[in-house]
Amino acid sequence: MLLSPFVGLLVLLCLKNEQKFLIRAVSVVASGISLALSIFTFVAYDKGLGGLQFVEKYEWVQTFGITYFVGVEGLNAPMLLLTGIVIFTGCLTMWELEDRTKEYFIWMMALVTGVFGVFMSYDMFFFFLFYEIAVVPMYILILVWGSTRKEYAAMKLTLYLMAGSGLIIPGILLLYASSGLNTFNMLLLHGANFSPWVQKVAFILLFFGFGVLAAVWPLHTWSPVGHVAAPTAVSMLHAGVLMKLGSFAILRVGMYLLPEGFQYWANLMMILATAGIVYGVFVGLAQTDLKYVIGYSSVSHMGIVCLGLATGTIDGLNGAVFQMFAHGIMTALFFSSVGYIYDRTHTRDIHELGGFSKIMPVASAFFITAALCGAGVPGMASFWAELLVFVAAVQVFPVAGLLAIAALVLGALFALRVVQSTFFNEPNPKFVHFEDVSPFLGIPRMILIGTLLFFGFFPQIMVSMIKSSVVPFLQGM
Amino acid sequence: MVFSDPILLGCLLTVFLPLSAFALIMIFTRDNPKLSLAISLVAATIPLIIAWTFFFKLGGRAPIIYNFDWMVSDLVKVPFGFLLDPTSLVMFVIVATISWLVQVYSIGYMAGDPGFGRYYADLSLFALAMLTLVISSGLLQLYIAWELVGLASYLLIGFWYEKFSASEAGKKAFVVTRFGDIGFFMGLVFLVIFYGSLDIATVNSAAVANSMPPWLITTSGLLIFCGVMGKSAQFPLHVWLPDAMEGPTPVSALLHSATMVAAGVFLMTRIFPFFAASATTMTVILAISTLTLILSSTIALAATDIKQVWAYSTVSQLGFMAMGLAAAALASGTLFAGYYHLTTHAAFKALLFLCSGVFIHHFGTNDFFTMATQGGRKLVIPMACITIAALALAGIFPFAGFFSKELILTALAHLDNKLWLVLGLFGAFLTAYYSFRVIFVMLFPKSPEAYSKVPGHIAHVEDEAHGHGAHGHADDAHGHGHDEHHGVPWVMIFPLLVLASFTLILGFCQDYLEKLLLGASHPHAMNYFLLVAAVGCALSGIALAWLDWGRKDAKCVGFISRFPALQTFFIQKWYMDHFWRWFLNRFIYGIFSKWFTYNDRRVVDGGVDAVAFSTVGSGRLLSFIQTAFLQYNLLFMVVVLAGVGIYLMMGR
Amino acid sequence: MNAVSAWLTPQTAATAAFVMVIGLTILGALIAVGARNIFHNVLGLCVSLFGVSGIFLFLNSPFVALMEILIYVGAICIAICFAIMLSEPLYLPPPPRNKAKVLGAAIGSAGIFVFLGLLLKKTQWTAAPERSTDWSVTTIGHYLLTDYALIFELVSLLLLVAMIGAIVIARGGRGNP
Amino acid sequence: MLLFNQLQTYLYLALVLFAIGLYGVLARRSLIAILISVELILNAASINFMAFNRFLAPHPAVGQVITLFIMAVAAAEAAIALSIIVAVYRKMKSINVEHATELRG
Amino acid sequence: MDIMLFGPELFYLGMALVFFCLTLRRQVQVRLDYQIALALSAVGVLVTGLCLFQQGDLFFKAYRVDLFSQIFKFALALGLFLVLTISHNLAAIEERYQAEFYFFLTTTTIGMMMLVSSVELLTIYVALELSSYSLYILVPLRRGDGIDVEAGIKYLFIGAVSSGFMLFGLSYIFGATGSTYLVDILPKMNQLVNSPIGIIGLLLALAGFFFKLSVFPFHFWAPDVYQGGANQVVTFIATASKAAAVALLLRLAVLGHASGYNFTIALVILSVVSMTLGNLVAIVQKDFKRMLAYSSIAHAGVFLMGVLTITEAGYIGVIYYALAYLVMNFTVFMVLSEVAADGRDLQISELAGLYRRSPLLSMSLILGIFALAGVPPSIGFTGKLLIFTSAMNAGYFWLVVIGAVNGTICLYYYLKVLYAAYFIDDPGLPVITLSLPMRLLNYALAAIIIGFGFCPDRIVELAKAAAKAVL
Repeated sequence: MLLSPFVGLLVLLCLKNEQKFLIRAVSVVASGISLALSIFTFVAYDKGLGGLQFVEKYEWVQTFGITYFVGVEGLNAPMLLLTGIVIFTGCLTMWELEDRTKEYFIWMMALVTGVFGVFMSYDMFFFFLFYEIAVVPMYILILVWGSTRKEYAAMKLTLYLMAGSGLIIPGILLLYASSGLNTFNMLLLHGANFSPWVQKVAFILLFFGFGVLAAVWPLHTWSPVGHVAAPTAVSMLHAGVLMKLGSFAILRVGMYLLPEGFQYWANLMMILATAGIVYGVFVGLAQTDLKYVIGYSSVSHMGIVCLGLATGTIDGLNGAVFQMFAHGIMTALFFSSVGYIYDRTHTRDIHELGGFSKIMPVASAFFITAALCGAGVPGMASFWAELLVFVAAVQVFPVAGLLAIAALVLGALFALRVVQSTFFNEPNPKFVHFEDVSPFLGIPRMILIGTLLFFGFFPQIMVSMIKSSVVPFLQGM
Repeated sequence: MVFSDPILLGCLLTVFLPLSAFALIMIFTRDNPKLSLAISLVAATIPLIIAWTFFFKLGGRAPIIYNFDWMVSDLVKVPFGFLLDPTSLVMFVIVATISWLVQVYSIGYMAGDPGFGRYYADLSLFALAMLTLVISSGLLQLYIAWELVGLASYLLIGFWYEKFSASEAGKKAFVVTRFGDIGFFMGLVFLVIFYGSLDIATVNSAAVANSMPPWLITTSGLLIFCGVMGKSAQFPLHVWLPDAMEGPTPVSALLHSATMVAAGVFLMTRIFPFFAASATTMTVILAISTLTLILSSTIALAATDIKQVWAYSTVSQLGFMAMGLAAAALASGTLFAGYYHLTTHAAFKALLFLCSGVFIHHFGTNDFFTMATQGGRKLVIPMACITIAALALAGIFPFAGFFSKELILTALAHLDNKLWLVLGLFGAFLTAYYSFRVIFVMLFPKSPEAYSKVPGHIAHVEDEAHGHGAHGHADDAHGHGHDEHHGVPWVMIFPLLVLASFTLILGFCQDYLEKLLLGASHPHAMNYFLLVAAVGCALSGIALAWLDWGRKDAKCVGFISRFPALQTFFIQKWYMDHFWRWFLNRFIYGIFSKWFTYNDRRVVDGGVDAVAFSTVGSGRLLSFIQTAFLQYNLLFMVVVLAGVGIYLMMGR
Repeated sequence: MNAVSAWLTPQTAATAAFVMVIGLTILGALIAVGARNIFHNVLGLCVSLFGVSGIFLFLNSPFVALMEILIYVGAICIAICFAIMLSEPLYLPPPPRNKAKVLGAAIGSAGIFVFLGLLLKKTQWTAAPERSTDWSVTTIGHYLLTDYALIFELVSLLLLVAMIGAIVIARGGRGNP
Repeated sequence: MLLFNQLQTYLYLALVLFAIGLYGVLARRSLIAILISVELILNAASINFMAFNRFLAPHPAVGQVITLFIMAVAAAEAAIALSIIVAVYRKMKSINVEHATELRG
Repeated sequence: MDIMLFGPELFYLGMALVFFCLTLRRQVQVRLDYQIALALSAVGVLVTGLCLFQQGDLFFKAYRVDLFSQIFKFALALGLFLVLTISHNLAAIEERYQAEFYFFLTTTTIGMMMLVSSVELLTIYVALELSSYSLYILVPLRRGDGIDVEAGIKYLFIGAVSSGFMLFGLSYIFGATGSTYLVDILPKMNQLVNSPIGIIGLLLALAGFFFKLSVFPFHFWAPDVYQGGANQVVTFIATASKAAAVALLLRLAVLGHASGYNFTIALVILSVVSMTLGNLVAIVQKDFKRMLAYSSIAHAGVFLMGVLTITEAGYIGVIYYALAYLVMNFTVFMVLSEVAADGRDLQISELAGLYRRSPLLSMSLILGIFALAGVPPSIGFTGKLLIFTSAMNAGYFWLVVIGAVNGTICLYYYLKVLYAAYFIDDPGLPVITLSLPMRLLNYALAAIIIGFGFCPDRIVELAKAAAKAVL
């Protein structure tokens, strides 16, 4: 799975700039293969058996105890599926791209390789390596193909995330050094007895380091700016998948290796998460740029993920991972719809837009679906995730949980406000002539909606998958 | 397995047929009205048949429960299932029937609308959600359906989304009900955490009281009642319902009078024993619902929009039902009174709306004064039906409303504090007054000038424009129905007749229903004083309406105009909308949102930028170390070296 | 006389000579860095170098002292003189002193002085346990061709490089006015 | 103990020479004067070597050899420095170090 | 004496001889000189490669040939070869001096090769001076209006003062231990734990290498020389010469192992200040080479971080990173000198439109820059991580934190370069065409940067063996 985008990248490198169709086709095929593989792993994963499956392991640098160690378990299988779906739809979404196509897809593929790598790695070295690979191409993707203050945004995003890395490196190395095992293998490190000091320090470093990418409040400000500037598919990937890297990493590295540190800082996590949930909603209410609105909704939703993680209960973790998945798909849908509209109208100001349900009913249906999902309407995957998180949160942190639930009202207001002014009311005559989404471009969005609804109706498929790993995970803590 | 069990199959069909209809229409046949209609009707008819079949076949039998795992996490276990007991069966029938009738009615009402397909898709979505709600076996499933109902309501209210008021009303409805739902949700979360199950059957059992402390039961009960407040439009969350009349009238009939808003009351009956376990809860409910009753009745007597009148009437009647249930609970009575009123109300209120819909459709206005002056009474069947329904609403024998109201008043009478009863009677009086205000105006129209003094009524000429603006779509599509006077299509008349007959029949099904619901019919000790009082109130209300509006030389201003302050207060709807608007603008947008945004830009993001700038700035500052003068550089080097060296020497 | 002779022991004479040599060295150095005329600086350097070679004499190394005079005074100072004549005209009045710079330089060098002085003060020197007493020039030559043969070669290469470099750099401007 | 028989004397002397040289490097404007000061610094190091050679080292020849090499290196350094100084003068018409201020920041 | 032991040095001596002869000719034959130089240096790489696994002592144990020295010699040979590959267009150097240019490059390489093998203080000093003097001469060789000689004079004097300090330090070491041989000094140093003379002498002695590596506060020459020197010369200074300095730091730092805390605390200070200062000041630079100079100051801090651990892991990291730094820094300089084909100084903004003018160069630039910034999967990332790991292992938690934070700061100015290359475009700028060998070189560099970044195992094993040789 890791290979297919990488091979795609290599093939793309060999193609000429002019062969645009071929370039697109190759990237779509490559991402399609990774999607197929991720679906395969998701389906073929033996939940009953649990644990790590599809393991690949090679000694890499023995002197430093680095192994190439990838595998799939219940926690990352949903993430892989998410990545597969989002990258595939992202590639399809950007089919229309004309400007520097080849480079674009090359960077995309690099990014995706990194993302898959992070989700699958069980070696901290590779985990971090892939993490960086996933983050850095963002700079160029935003800079070259972005819009709206892209220089500022690209720089801010990259530096912010790299500052996060600046915390992660000491964190990871502290674990490595203080374990005394001379290994980066997380499964082995899990058995190490870290002193309380190491637990606390390393956890907070990792939490904030990865928290930047997960847009944990108050480290979130790069995310709206970045989303606004990024081109459609990049926003999709970024909000949809990359932000999950952060929360996944908190789970996988932080909580898994440092249970005591987690216990110590759980309250902080909870406070920040709740702050993010409430805060994101309120700030989102005041935004007029569609992508900003989505950006802040992401902040809010990632707060839910973080809250779920902070609970440290089975329900909470199930919910958090499920929410990562659901939010990923949902945000991808959001951005792909907005991207479509923006590509046509070149504005994202909700006051200027209007009546789009009339002009492009299909495109707006996509957006509205996403908005409803964001508001936590049942029948969509995110409802279940939020349910789980909230139950766990009220159980563990009653006040924060109730506050978070209360924020849902505003979440609805938030979503509907945008929907109303963008898609309802009288159409702006400037935009009446635009065409609706063509069936071909509709495919990726349909896939996303289909996924949301599928897991909305059959949440058990996802939950049992996640649970198969969460239970041993928590026992390990 | 599914096919071997007809009951389960029926349930599944009930749920999945509308679902597939919704999906099919949305994805494929949105642009094809005929096909969409066919799909939707099929998906509505089969549940109808199933509902009636179940009603008669399973009516007296023990509850049938099906449960399947839907999602099993750790603490949270959500089953997907069906619970067929009398409570759900009655509602099942009501929903299926009215839903079907409205779908039929809409064939005429919505004909030619460009969003016809979408309309039926949304109706199917509603049917799916509402039917699932009714027959669900667990509270969480119920909650999910509850939310979906809200979603359908949102879509249908904002059906004419080009219109700002419509989309605004949809948003308002969704957000306000969501406000209540959050409470509901929190209540459920409490139940999950402290009780561990959301199965309706177990929640209703005595086990709850044993495993949860009383304060918790009260808290969760009140929280769950928040949901009821939102959905059933109880004070102070009632504000969305009148606005929801922006939707097409059949939608108002179906969702916002008969079924969806009744879902709140249905929820109360559904877990009546749970609610009843806490007297505090019930007292609060009683107070709120009484307030709602009075409030909405008074607003209704100042309204000029026919749908607004019925909307406020709905609010008040819902309050009445809640009163009935609360009173019954406090006086250890049964849920029957409230539930019975729900049933009858569904019939006559749907009838009222559908009749009004005919008028609206025909005259292109919502203002009943205008309808009257333009000859509304010439539409005989609708006029007759609306009168029947109004009589039922006012609680006049032998119409359905009489019996059910009587029961509720009886329940109120059982309470120690007779204030509730007095208020209930006052409500009945007001109800009779405002409903017959409409009827008398329609039946005995005066000249347009006579109505010019009515506050809120807009003079004829502007009215035309207003009407067109308001319902441009229905009208334009219709080729100006009232110019040609080609009569009312049968698809619209037929549902009226069916409902009218229900209105007539239901009153006499009391015993049957009671037996069905409670297992036994209790002989009612007729409280003759109460009977007289109730009928007297109703009649005096009608009489007052006659004096004010009906008789030849009526002043047509209403008695309330004697108290201008009160009248303004009522016209302004007790300033509740203002309050909410103020709250939203002032607190949510004005304080929190604005302040948080400012904070985000300046403090959080500004801080980050400041760090970046100071980094660059310090770079600029440090670059002055690198002067062009060789010797300064050397000096710096030497001094640093000396400094480090001396430090090391000292440290030793 | 006796007192004088008692006072004028060889040690005293040597000490006096040593003090003179030190004075010469330091005085020369001061002239070398302090005088404002560049030729005076060179002369100061020469004086200082003579002093240093005297010190080398005190350190039992007449050979090195001789080489010091030969190489430094004979070669380097002459080269510097040539360079002076090739570069700045001497008749230009020297620019006024920059007080801040002088002060800074003084502080810097004083800092180093303090630092290393502290170091010297704190250090206990220990002589090697077995010390050879072979001071002959032959041994030096022997070392040059055995233990330090590589450096010997390196230095020759270094001088070659310096020569060619000097030619290349110094010649550079002339063809390119 | 006689003054000239003490290691410390020589070491301090070398240090003084070193400091004077350093002062010259830091204070003088003329590039040639700076070169002269550098020569002083090298001489200071030579004195150090010779002193250690005289008082401490196991093989007294080693220090002398080192000093000889330092002289050679100093000569090479002087040659290169002087040639560059001449080049500086050619290009900039000045050997004042304060005039070489093109490169900064 | 086995000729193979001294093979590389002899070969380069021969090469210097060839160019010495070439300088004597009357007529100028630029192409021929270049071809000879390239061919000879290629052979030199081969020779050095062949001698990679030689081991032995020469010149009365003043000269040690082991894996450590041979790896660095190989790096130096490679550096020379690489610099010569981009010397095909020596626009910055007058044609009649090009033979001298090759000559001095060769001699400085010899000096560095001797440097990395020397295990005797005086040899180290003289070899260092040999390599430095050649560079002092190379810097003002540039055709220019004065900044070249200005850079040269600054380089020279800062170098002279540094070597003065170094010599002073060496004298103290000599005095304290009575020997100039590292093997003899090491045990004596261990006895000097309680006396400051050992570590002060050592620190002063390291000044020469701090100067070469441009560690704070000996860094002042770097920006000026980078800017003032010819691109090719600066490339050599920035690549090969750093590797040699690192090698010697590694060799000498071992001496400080015994003196423990005080020695390392000094290095920690220098490392932190170097990193921070270099990165901060680099942010505000506009001249590309000047920016790279500050980046080299910052990198010096990173090298120090590995050196000061004085552990095997740290040494492995530093050796790996030194090799990596050579390649990645060269990559960036190659792009620079190809873009500035007329030998001028390149402003960062002048990289505009590089993605269009030459996609290949822009790819190399990205890889080089990312590697310098420590972004995976590049050798720079792996190297940095190895160094950080070792520092953390040695207990320098805060040092690693500061290093990691610096990793973020440095990204800012590296990204500015990419910004210029990828985002700004000036349609007036012509397309850059590369010759086939240059294209191959680009691909090879890319392959090395990515390949060894992703699969560092071989190099790490080699570095491990080498580190064992010094420790």
